[in-house]
Amino acid sequence: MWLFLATEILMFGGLFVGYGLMQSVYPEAWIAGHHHLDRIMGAINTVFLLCSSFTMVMAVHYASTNNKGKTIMNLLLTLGFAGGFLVIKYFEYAHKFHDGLLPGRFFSYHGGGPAEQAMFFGFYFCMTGLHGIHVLIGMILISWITLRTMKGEFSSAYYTPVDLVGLYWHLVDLIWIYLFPLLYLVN
Amino acid sequence: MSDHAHAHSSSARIYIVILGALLVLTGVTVGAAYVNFGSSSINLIIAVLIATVKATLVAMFFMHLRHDPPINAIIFVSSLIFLGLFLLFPLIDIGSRDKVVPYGLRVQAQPAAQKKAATPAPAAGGEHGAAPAAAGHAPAH
Amino acid sequence: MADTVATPKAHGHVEHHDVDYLHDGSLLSWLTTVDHKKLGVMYLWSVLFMFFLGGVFALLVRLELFAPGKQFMDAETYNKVFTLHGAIMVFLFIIPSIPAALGNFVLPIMLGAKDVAFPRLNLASFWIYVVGALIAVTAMVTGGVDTGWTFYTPYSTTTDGSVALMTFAAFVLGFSSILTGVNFIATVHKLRAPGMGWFRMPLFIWGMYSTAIIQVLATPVLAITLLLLIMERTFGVGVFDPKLGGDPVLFQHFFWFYSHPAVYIMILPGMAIISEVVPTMSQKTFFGYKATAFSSVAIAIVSFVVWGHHMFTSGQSQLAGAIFSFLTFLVGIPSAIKVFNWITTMYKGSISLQAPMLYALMFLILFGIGGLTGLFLGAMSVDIHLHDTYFVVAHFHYVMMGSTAIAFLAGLHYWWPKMFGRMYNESAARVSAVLVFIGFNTTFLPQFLLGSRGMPRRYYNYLPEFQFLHQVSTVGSWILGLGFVIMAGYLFASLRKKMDAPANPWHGRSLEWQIPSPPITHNFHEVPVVTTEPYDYYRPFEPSVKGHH
Amino acid sequence: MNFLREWMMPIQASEHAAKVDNLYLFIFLLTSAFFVLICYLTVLFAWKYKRKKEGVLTINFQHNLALELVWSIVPLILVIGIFFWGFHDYAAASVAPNDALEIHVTGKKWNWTFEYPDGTRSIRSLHVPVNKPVRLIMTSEDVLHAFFIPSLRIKQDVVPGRYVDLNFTATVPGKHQVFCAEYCGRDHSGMLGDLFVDSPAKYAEWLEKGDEELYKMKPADLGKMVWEMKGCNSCHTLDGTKGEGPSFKGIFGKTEKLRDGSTAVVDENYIRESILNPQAKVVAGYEPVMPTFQGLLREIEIKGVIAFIKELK
Repeated sequence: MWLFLATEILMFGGLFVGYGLMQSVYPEAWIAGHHHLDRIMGAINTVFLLCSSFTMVMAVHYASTNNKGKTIMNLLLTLGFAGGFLVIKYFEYAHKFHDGLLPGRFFSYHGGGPAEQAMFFGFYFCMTGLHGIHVLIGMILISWITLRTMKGEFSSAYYTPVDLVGLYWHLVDLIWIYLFPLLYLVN
Repeated sequence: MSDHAHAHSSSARIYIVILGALLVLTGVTVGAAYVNFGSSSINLIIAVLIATVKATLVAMFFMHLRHDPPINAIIFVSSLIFLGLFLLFPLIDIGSRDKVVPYGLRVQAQPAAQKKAATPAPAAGGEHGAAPAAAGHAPAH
Repeated sequence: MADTVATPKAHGHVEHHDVDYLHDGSLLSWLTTVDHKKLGVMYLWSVLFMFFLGGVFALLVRLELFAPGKQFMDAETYNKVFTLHGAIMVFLFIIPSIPAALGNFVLPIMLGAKDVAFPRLNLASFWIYVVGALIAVTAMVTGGVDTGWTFYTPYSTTTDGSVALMTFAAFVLGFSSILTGVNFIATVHKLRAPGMGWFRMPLFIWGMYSTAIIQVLATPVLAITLLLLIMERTFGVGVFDPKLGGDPVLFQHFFWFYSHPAVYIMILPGMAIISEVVPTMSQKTFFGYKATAFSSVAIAIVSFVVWGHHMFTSGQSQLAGAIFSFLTFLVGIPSAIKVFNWITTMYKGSISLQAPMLYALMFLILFGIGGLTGLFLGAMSVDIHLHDTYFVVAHFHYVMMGSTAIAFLAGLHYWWPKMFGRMYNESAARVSAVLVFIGFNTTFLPQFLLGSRGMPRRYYNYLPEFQFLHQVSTVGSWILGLGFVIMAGYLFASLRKKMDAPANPWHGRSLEWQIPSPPITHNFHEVPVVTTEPYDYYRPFEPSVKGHH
Repeated sequence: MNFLREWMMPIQASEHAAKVDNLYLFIFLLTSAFFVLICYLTVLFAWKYKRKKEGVLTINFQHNLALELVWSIVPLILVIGIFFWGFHDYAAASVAPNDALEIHVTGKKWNWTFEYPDGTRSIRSLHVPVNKPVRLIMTSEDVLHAFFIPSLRIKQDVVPGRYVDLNFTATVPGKHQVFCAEYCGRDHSGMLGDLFVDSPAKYAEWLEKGDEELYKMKPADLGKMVWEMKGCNSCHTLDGTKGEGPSFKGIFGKTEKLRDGSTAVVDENYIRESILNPQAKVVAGYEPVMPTFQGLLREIEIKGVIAFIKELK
């Protein structure tokens, strides 16, 4: 599992490297670009993901101590936070689409600023989009183990799937921890 | 990998403490973004440092790296090291490239120089008038 | 040596109550099998088919270059053909050849395991490979690709054709490669037989393990690079396109961060096979076991920080170039150590010159040329002259074809009896080996000279002064092709015979030689207990597997 | 050693080329020695220790520290030496002298364009004075190309959107081959050029009036050369097939329909205008993509092209 996580890290890492390098080449565009991002929404999303990570670890904890009810409750909470994250993300995306803050050749924002903002938004959508897909996959996985927990398939003796999904979910959280300051808070 | 032989010694209380710490750190990051520490790079470094602290907390406690066999930590850290190398070398490259400035652009501040039709304008141009990377060092851009 | 080969005596026979894996289950059940051996065999046929396809493209390229100007295809077709040759050979043949085909078959048995750690993942990996291959074929049919296998921007973002589809194929194939790597690492960590400590593993395992590390760590970067390239083509993001402010050199950084380690994904398994074949065929303990094991891992790690030597002329900074050049020279040392270790292993051995060993000896010589010519290309001032000329073409063919593919053939001939339970015709194998050796050198030695005299690569047309060397090279490619035709002939012929391979035709001592040929479905009746070092040819054999001897 | 060098390398047209060759030869001899050693040992052992009897036990020889240290450390020292040698020459060659003659080079599919300090331009032929340091400032208009002069042992990728430079001092007068060494599409192998290293007087004269051979040629032959050398051939065919632009075959005297609906007769003046101001009258069915050749072609060359087209019935 950790090997898989390592591949994930390097995959996102590639994007981070590209982002970082281009940031060093076009600092103005990056600053101008990030002004279009809503810090409050980003911060709320960060809180959501952190909380979901917490409920996830609690779910793993209760799974390991045979507490089926609380495991399910925590898994559902995790799903709830993840859903909230995606809803906010949806509003953010809708706003960007409306303003024409789109990647590359679809960039049609008329508010001025450096041209390389198009590239910034290319990265923005690449990174948050890839992350969003991971959140979605995570939600599917969590729903799946919730169902299996309801069926009573796990016990303190065997809860490996819960644990693995937990690890995956934390990684998704971990990546957002970096995405948030880099995308939203660069100054 | 996942089947820990040991029981989870971290109790629910520790998880709550960690969550609290994470939330506080998030607040600090947002707050720090509003404070000007003198240069954007310092702000960036502070933000990344805080993010790293948070990531470490998540990895150590939520992901149980603290209790796992060391091989997992080795995999995790080595992937980060390779990532670091991957970032470092292109940065060295971009940071130390020759800044070739041709004679046509050296005096670009004077409009007359622009008129010289013979100057081969670097291909970039494009619809956004994006400056080529090298010309980015010329004063006019 | 015919006396050792053609004696299917009693010890090779499969016991009555066991069905060998080849005859276990219907033909249809192969498609959903999780047996590492069946997957290995399916991979083997797939990569051999791809090798055939890539080989045909290679012959077409050489034929077109027989004389300057148009022979039978125009420039655009030529560009597509050499791109397909490169892409197929790299992504569909060489990278999966040794790990996915031979490694899948041999690695678990060598470790004394019933299967790999995640058999279903293994199946998934195979079908992802098939899907990737199908996408690649679709890309060929629907417009083709003319970018070269390196997909350099901004050419690749502006040219017509199915570049996005081909890139996506490489992206998918990358995942297949990652899954194989993850599987091998987990298998080596978890499923070693009792008594098999890290330093009792055959060196083949060490090579596979190092390869897997690179596959897992480098391939995701290729994935993201290709994803960015696809984004660039469809959305015009502009990271690599200077018209939008991007940096085309950055693409090369991204690409080579994967693709240089990928060269070691190709060569390390080759070295791994040679490290297996040489001691067995020489009946000698391996000289410098630990040095070789560690040098595999060292190569794996250092390979990540030398990618910039592909870019001395690319417009990267001189400083970055100097650092990369220095690190590149360092990576040569572990390879040198290995070569001397193989040679010393032969010293005072009892060397059998059957087909696997012939290929191993060819490997030593061809890898010698491939490795040593690397020194020319590592030295910056000389590289500036040689970069992107036929010298480079010759160099990497000596490494990829002359070393990896020849090692693959060594492994194929070495494990063929184990995989299929049949012996091939040894005399035919020797004839073919000699033809391959002569053909290969005739094809590629002149290319060194072409390159140092200034002939650039990927040229459809060329100046008349280069014609003689090009013609020698083309003639060589025919000899090489003839060698492969003969090989295909005797290998297929062997499959039509009845099972005649002994369990241990080469008198090897690693675990795969202690079970019948072909193995039974679960490999071992009982879990073997390893009590000796892998290459203790200086003392009488103590089997680790009970019940077969 | 000279015969080896001449056998393997193009002629040496600069001091830098000689330095590169020295290192090349050094590595060649060194690696040849190692290669002979490897082959000798491989063949010797394979022959001497060939299996004579089945089932014999061999000696147990697994370590020899001295031996292993020798074959680790000796190559290490050698390669570090090679690194410094190569880096030294590379660094020396990449520094531009202050008084260098700056020439702009633009790569575009599939032509090289050169522009000299006085505004003179040439396509596919680069003229430089002998023994004078030259600094090429290069960029590309489309994709990556690479400027490669084998006889000077120099090469540099030409990157769009950026300037890169290349420095040399040519010491051997005459004509030297220029290649494009970075794959750039269909006519990559046709993206050639010539480097003419002239005496200072000849260089000055060339700047003044161009190659003197032009005046001795038959006009139509000159036109054909221009058609080949200046890249007309990449768009205008001679056999009637449609390219980016109309084919020259039988075009003279024809009445062409233009994009704006009007018509024009292809005569001397039309050809002349189409060369100097190609966008003025574009034939229907073609895009206005032809670049102007204003300042690129001398009067005599335009006359040659007209004569050439006239002859193509």
